[in-house]
Amino acid sequence: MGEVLLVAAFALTALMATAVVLTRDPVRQAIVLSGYGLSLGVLFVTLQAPDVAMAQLAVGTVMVPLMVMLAVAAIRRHQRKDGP
Amino acid sequence: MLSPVELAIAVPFLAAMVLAGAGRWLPRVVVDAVAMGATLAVTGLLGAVLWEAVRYGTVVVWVGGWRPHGGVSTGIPLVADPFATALALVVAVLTVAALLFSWRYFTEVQAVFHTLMLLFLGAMCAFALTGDLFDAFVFFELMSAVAYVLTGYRADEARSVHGGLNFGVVNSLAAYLSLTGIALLYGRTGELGFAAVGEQIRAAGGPDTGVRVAFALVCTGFLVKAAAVPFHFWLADAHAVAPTPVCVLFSGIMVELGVYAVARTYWTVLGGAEETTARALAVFGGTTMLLGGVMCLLQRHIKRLLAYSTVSHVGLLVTCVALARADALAGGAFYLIGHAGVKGALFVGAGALLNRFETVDEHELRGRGRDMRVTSCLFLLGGLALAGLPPGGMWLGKVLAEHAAPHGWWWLTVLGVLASGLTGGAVLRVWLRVFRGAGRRPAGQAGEREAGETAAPTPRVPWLMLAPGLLLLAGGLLVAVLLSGPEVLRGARTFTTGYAGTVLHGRPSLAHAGRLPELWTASALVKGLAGVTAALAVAALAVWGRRVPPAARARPVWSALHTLHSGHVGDYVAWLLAGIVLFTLLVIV
Amino acid sequence: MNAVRGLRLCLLAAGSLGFAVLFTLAVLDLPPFGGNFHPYGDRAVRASLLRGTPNTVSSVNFDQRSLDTLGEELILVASALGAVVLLRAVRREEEDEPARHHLGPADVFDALRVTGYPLLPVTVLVGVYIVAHGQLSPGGGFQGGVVLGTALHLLYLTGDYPALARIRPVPLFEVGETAAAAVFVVLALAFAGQVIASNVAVGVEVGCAFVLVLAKFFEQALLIRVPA
Amino acid sequence: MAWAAYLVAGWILLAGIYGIVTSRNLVHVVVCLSVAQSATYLLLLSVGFRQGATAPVFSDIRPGRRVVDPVVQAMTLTDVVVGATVTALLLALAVQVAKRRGTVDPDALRTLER
Repeated sequence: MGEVLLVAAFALTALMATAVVLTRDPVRQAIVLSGYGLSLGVLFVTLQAPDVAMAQLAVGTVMVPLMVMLAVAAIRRHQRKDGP
Repeated sequence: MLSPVELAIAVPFLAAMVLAGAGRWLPRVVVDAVAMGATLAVTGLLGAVLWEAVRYGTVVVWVGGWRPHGGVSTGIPLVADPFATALALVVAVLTVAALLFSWRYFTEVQAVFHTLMLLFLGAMCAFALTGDLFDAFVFFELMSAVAYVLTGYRADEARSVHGGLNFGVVNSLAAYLSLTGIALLYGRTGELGFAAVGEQIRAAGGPDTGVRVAFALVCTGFLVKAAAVPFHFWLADAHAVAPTPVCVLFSGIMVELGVYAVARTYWTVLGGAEETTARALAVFGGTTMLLGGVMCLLQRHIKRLLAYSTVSHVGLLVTCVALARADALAGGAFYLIGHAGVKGALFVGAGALLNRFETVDEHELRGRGRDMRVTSCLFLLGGLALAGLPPGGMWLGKVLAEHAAPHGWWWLTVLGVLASGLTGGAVLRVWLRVFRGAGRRPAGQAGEREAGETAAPTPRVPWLMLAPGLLLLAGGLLVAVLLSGPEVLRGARTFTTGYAGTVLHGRPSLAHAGRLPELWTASALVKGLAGVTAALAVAALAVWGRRVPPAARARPVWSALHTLHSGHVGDYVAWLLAGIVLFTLLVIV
Repeated sequence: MNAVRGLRLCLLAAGSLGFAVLFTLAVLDLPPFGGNFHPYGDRAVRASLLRGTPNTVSSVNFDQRSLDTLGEELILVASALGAVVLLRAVRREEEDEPARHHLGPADVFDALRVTGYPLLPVTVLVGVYIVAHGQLSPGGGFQGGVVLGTALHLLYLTGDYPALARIRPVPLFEVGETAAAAVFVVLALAFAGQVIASNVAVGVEVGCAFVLVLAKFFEQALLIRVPA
Repeated sequence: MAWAAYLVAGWILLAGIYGIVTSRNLVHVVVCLSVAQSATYLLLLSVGFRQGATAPVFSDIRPGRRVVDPVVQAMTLTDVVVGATVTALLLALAVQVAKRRGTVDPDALRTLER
């Protein structure tokens, strides 16, 4: 049972990481990144690392994607004002 | 009670926190004074530690008192052997110079600049002194993070933020690759201390392929910091745009700390006498010497030119490590200190130009520095010192390295003269053009204007800015006379032998002093003069001999080299990956 | 240009292939996944239990390897400072008044707005709990600090940017962040093993630092502009 | 099969690098860098894993139980923080590049040489 969970979690993580890289639009990428953060959190729990999983969930699913969104918003706001 | 070693790390960090928290309410003079006071305190502390380490042997401090029992510990050691401490001391002295340069003039955002400089100081000291692989990664990252911010400090300049971003992406990726290597070593040995990992590997019968790959990965992270070709692309982008006092630290010591870390890992983890690793380091070091020199000569942006010259000189340091002998390392130490002084002085000179004329484009500045006698002096003497003028530290270092080289390393002498000629010649060319107004006005488009770093353009001789430059130059030129050769050699021997015994088992570490080869011989002086002559010839050809056929015929090569340094972060990362594979292959096959 | 791109992709392909092979070689020399060889880990567990810290990860972070955590916290301070320097309004730029941005995310559902306000105290409580129990159970200063730092920004989800700007006086957070970091410098070097105090210091520092960083990003995204 | 976990880390690292090299957007570059970094979390935690052991927290299990390696977890925790902060810094730099140069496409950025 534990074995199956581990394999599934690893596979999901590898898949999500690839998806993040292949998503070229930054806004969508931020959303996929959030999902990737979640899958890492799940993997860390199955690897018996609850401390790291909590940190990863807080940082990887909320903080970093939020910063990415804000950065994209700042860039778009600027480009709207000045033209390309 | 904290030991002086721990205090040397705590003081800059605490002072930095005071400035970061209270900086917006403190008057500028207090901010300057606090930063300078903390840096001087660190200098004093490290001086005392160095004295102790040289006199009585390596000082080992286990943070939090987690001393080893039976040769194992769960804590982190700070290992103040003569070399590590001396490097930390160089950091502190250069920081004093940088703070002196920025005293009063430098435009400031709250007290952020001073805070960052103190964090940078503490991070580099901790990185030099730590005896733990993962801790080295953490402080490597701290120093990198601070360095990215300092590079992009003038956030209103496009070049600054672009250079900072390239620097950040390449160096962070390198750090993560280092960490990958550290994780692999941890998996193999179950340990994280340099000493403990090394002992485990020796106990298992020496390094095998897996250990070598892990070692190569750890080292490539450090080699990126050291800007070895082909990991060097970020360096010029960052150095050309970072504020002047920051460049003094970047070029003078941060980059060299990368080489130090490679050497530290090499001796503690692999034992330091590996034929394949020596070959890999020699290939990378030699290429770096040559390409850095060529790129240096191709620049007209003075800070960028100085940056490429740093690349070239670091190449020689990498080669010193490749030689894997105590006397070569002693040569490397002389070379490093001499280079830190001279390059620091040259960046100070470039800063004086930038803040007066708001450009450091060699062609724009032609003849405009005629009335700047002191700055002119910095450039002339600096150029000669880079070329290896006796009795400078760079002369002595190169002589010692060549002396230590075995048969079959003839290329080192050739490359040594070439690198001296190219880097020294480029600086002398700048001196001729800018301060003597020599040669024709070169064709080509106008250089880009840059904002100065000061609130108003500085006077002709801003003494407070130039004084640190003069002191650094004097230090760099006189280091061979000021430092005791046998003690440096003893430091090198301590570095290469008995590390694990000292750290884990408390064995005494004092190595025999031994003797350096005779320095003031005719052949050593001739070697120095050969470099200087080459530099003078290169400079003269560059200024007056623009129609020399070989140079004209090679123009496609030069423009290809320019294109290669594209400023494209994807290119840099692709080269990084390829370089890692090449280095690792050389190490394991 | 295309030649450059081609060269880049060739380098990438060769590098990736080489790296894959070398990495596999290194990995095959590792002990198999899930094995029993963890000498350092076993020592750390023993040391942690001797010191009476049930959460051994906390013990490693704040006691045995406190120097690592010190470096980590200072990186956080550096990045907050970096946000201040790099994201400041420079030259021609100027800042709007926060009041002009009453609505945050373009259209906030009423339901979201209603849940946002009560969620704030709950989240703060959760954050404080995670910090306070770090030496016993999973969690600690860092995890709780991030929760606290994010909690404030729930107000933005409710669409009330002026409210967010009001309860976010930047100098206060700067002082809190640096004071906590200074305390942690002393704790990590001189009093390693004070796990509870370390957790609190780190919690305050992390919370303040992330608030500062996010505040700067919000300013860039909402307020700073180049006047026409 | 026992080594597959480690190889997943290698895959993620290479995927991140691939993303950086082929990227046409600096924000995308920074995110891909953070993906490359997450490979180190995986590698560290996999190296410290122990089959059939529990989390290294002894508040509800009795001492003597087999637990996974806490040192790698502490390292990963540090690594997560480092990653988040570096990402924040690089995003800030990317925003400023976009504002000063008017583009986020690395291909469209001028060289810094000269």
